[in-house]
Amino acid sequence: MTELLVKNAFVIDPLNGIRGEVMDIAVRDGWIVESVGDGAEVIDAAGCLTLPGGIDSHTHICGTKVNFGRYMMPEDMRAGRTQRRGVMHSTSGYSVPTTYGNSYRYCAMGYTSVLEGAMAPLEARHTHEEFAATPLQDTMANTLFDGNWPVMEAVRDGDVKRAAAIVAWTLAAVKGFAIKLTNPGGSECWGWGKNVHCIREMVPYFGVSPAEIIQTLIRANEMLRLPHSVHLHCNNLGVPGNYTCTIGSMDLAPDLNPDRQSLYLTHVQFHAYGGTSWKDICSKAEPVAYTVNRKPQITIDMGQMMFGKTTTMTADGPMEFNLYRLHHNKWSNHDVELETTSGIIPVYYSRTSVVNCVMWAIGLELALLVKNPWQCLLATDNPNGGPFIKYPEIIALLMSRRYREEELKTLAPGTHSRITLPSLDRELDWHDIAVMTRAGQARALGIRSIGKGHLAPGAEADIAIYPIRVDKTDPSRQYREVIQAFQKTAWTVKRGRPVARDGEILVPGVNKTIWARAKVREELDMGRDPEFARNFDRYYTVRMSNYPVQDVYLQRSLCMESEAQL
Amino acid sequence: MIVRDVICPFCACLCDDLDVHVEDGRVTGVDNACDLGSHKFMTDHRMKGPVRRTASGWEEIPLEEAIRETAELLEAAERPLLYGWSGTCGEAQSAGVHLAELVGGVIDATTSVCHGPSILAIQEVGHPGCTLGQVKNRADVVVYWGCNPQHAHPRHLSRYTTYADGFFVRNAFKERKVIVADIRGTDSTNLADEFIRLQPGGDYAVLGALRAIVRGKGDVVPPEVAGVSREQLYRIADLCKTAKYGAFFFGMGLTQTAGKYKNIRNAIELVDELSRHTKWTLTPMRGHFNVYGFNEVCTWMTGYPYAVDFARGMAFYNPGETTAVDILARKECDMCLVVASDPAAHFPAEAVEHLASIPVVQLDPFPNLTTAFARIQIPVAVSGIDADGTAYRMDGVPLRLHRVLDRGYPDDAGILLEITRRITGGGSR
Amino acid sequence: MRVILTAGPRKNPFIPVEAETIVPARFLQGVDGITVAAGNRILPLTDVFLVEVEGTAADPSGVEVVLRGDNSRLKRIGEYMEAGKIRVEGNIGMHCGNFMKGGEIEILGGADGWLGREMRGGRILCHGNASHYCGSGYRGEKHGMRGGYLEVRGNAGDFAAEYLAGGEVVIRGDCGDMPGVEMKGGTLTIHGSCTRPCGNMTGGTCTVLGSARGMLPTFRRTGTVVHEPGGVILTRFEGDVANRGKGTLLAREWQYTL
Amino acid sequence: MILNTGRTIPQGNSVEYKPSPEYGAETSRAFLAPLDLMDLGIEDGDRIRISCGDRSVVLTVSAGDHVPPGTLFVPYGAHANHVVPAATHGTGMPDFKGISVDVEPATDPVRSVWDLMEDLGGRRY
Repeated sequence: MTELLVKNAFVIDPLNGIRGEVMDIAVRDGWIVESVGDGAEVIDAAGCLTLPGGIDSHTHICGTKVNFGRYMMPEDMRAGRTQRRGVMHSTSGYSVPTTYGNSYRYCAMGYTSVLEGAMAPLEARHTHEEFAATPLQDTMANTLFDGNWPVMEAVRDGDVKRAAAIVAWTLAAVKGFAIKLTNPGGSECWGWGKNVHCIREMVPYFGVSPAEIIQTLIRANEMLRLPHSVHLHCNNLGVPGNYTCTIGSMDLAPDLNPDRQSLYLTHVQFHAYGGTSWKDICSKAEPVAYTVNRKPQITIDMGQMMFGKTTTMTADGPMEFNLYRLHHNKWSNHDVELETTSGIIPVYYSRTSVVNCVMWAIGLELALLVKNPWQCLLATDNPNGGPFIKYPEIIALLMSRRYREEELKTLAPGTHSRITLPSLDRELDWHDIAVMTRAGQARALGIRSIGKGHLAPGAEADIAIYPIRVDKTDPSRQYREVIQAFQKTAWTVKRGRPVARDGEILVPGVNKTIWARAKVREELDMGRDPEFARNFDRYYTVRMSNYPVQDVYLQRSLCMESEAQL
Repeated sequence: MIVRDVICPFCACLCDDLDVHVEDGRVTGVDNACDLGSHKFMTDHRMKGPVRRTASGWEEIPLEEAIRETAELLEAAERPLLYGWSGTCGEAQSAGVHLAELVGGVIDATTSVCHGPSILAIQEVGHPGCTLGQVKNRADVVVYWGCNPQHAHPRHLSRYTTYADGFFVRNAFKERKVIVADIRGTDSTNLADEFIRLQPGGDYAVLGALRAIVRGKGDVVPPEVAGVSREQLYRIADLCKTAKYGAFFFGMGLTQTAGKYKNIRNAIELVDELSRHTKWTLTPMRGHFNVYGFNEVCTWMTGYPYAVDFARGMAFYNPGETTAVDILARKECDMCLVVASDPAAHFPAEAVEHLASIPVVQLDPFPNLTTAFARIQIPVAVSGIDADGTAYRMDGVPLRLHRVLDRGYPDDAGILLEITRRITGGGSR
Repeated sequence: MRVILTAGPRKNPFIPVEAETIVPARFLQGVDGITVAAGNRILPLTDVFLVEVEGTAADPSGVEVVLRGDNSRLKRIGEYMEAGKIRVEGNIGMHCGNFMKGGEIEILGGADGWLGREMRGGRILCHGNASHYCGSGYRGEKHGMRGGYLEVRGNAGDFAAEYLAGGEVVIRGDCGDMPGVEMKGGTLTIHGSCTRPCGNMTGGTCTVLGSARGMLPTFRRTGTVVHEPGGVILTRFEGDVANRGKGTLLAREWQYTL
Repeated sequence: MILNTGRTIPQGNSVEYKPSPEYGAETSRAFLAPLDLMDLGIEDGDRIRISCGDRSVVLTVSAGDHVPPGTLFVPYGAHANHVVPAATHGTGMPDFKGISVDVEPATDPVRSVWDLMEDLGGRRY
């Protein structure tokens, strides 16, 4: 038995209604309990801001395309190099660091759970191998279904149960966590070098539209009673004028689940553009946020863009090709048979580019215009909008109007008329930030039930103690202190163990992978479906028996089981 | 006993439909495999136990002693080279990278004498790729450039291209055009609808000319480029542009000739250019079954796919400087750990000579030519036959190798972890 | 101030020594605490060199570092150097003058690979031959050398001035294969001959005063120019058209065959 | 002449057991165009010595219709590597193809792979 007592913590725990109280947190064997004995290890938080461990509900840190980003960019590795010391392996990389680099940096920022935003089922084993080398966070993987042939056939046939059954089989086979749709339908078109441009456009041969795929899978998702909702990367990412497509996609979502949203839209900054071309691009954060405000069944994340160098990587293959044609820099693409695609290019977001300045403003506008912080979570779509190490700056921008004004002064001329940010006075408070960086994520992902995102007895003891006194800091003025505090915890506690102190990693760590299995009736088990098996072995280049990810790949495995209602 | 759907640990096609017959702890037959794969399963020339070279011959030594001595040699070395890795599974590769980091060594894989140049090219311009099923299901034009799949990847054509029917290509043999570029006729060029016969070393120029033609700037191209007529180049460019889906495969004919990675860069940029007209993808024909796996593992652990120098406690990468052939030819390393490869057979003699003057430890199931230079050899299980683990196909698809029998050998990963424990002082104490 | 570093005998002279610490500015604070890395070991500078210091200097520009003995395995000297002088009285190892911004490096012998890699300013003069990638960039980077002057009196190896983006590279002898490949700015002058110059170039000017063999088929001939001094007539090419290039390649003699 | 090396099926079949006679036989073959055989005054099955710099090796000749005149093809292995230079041009990759070599008829026997390794300082196992 190991016990830990975090004393004098200034706790904000939104899921339990704690908006800032000095209290002690008792921990036994990795879980938060009512009290511990006198022999417990003690951490004196000295009134510092103490939050549940951070959760990133959309990041790209593990798997085929992330690794390809590293592989193709030795120049990115020249930054962020650290030597092996103590329990820490050497690290390299700025926008796509090594797995250890990601893990240590997230840990230093108090993040203890992360969701990899896109995993191709066929290459799931790779994602899990990298999870195992990401020792200090619990991990989940969004599983891509945007161009899945059997799913599209079921959608075309109007057979939502079969679609659900295919999802259930695949998630369990590849130990995935949730349904991810990236540019639904577009990935199949990209197999021929084409794309879809509207949610009503038909996918060649399969005769389904993005809207039908989205609608069917939202219903399938709820029938399977999966912890998370459908996780959507809308069509037309990064295209001026795409906000209508985004709102159209939101309008497809019925309200089916009382505990969380029914549709999660990710990196919405990239999907809230007005105008008709790069020349007249402008912010449409207002109508998008307005739609979110009147639809409790929607949750979004910001997809904030931050200035500087980074790498874009997404399962949206055609979008990356368009970016390549724009920048003429290096471009990688990876299409995955029967399933999905992906692309990678390096980018530099510049304050001298009006387009980039508008993008920067839109993310912040979304967070400030969405009234309920539970509906707009903080993320950069790491590394697409910028590496996650920029989160502290984003927090400060949201908390300080003054900081935003300082930044607005540095933007390219011509930006202000295209954005609404200068007129927004709202300053988020500590509680809002706690919601947007952990509690909201736990609710949106449906992992509160396994003890994530809060600090009441019964919660898993993932705790972040930041070296900042809420009572002595005015974030509106002292935004530099806010940035500094969120960059490096005084302590990060993971599964009841102190794992980082002032940014130094203390233990090697072992990750835990959370995945979902919906139990379906035997006649809907695709593992026994002759047609499914026949087509599998005919069109895939691996045998169906070699497809599932073996248990051995999960060092610690947490399966969230549900009884499907099919 | 028949083990079904076994994955072949020979080449990076990783065919996963083998049926392996096992009787009395031996493989007695293999169905579906090519000649190369069958031979690997059936080979029975394993070394029995660890051996050490003595003044006059070889002596058998206990495993324990072999491991301890290896650990001591690694620890004492000021510039150890840890080389090989493509013939073992990801778990061993991962242990190897950690070991290299621990001892401040250089870790390099057979990649450097195989598709290393492809990686250097990808690092300049990226890689428009796909999994092989995309090719099987969609491609109507396939290019094999500087490779001879009939000999190096015998089932590539039947599983993924010429003879592989797919969803949108119902009769592949009829519907799929094959273009082969080589300097000599081979069993693969015999199958070509178009054979581009070029002069040795002419790849860069020919690929550049094709790029110019596809861009509509063919007027600058002289009537003949490296032995290829302008007419044929125009014909090829047209065939490629009007394809519904084109797939470009290439091999050592590009990576090992003058210009090395610049040849591949030109091929990639040709594919990029064609992608403005129709769908094209490109795939390096990786050799060893898990050479790509090493690149993946090494990349997520260090940021670089191969040739990583940990001398300064952090990763430094510069092929040409931190690659095995260069380090050996310059006599830099003072110890060499060879895992799952045979540099003595595959490196130029000048590089091999240095192995004779430093301590060499080899982990390999079989006696091979590097054995001749080994102070110690530890025989291990064969990944994919009597050891399981992860391997990455040439297109990046990760598969779990089967263990079809148990012959009592330790696996590479286990030995490497044990060596690591010795050095960090954990383990046996 | 003159700092004379004489390489002593080493047990294993083949193990490379990384010495990014050998830059003029560093010696203003004395020799104590300066280390170099021999393989995976960190050694005091004085373990590897006999160190003699003559005189004093107020700033880096007053410091001259002289290297004697066998320094053919000594890497990274003059890295990020901004002022002062390094004089190598023999051969030097790889990456001499990486990222150099100012000052001067003179090498009386030859230089190993990556001489003046990603150089930004200053002058490098190599009296002997330079190996591959002289005046080049680093793996994956879009820009190589951006400024400064790099002259090789002997021959240069392959891929000289790869990704050249600014500054001037002069090779008095011959170059190997593919000089000026991916070049996008700056000037490269080759007094001797070379093979396959300027593949994929997008900008800058390369002049080959000898002969260019294996001339690439993707350059457009646009007339002749007279090269001064000497009045040599050079054929003028633009390219590389395979890559939307707008570079200039001038060659006295050229042929498509290798 | 120009030396090219590459993989072949027989080389691949025996690659896991290189001490075997099959491996040694395959990797010590040199394929030449029939025209070049005539020039050299040799026949299929005769031996040649190929040299590059100060290294040389004796190989058995096979006539190959597909081999372009002026070049020879040798399956990738210890024999070819006995003459392949180690220089990598700063890329990590030696020239395994397109190497200029001198070729002359020879009467010396073809050495076994173990002989070659012992020439380089190794010891047969």
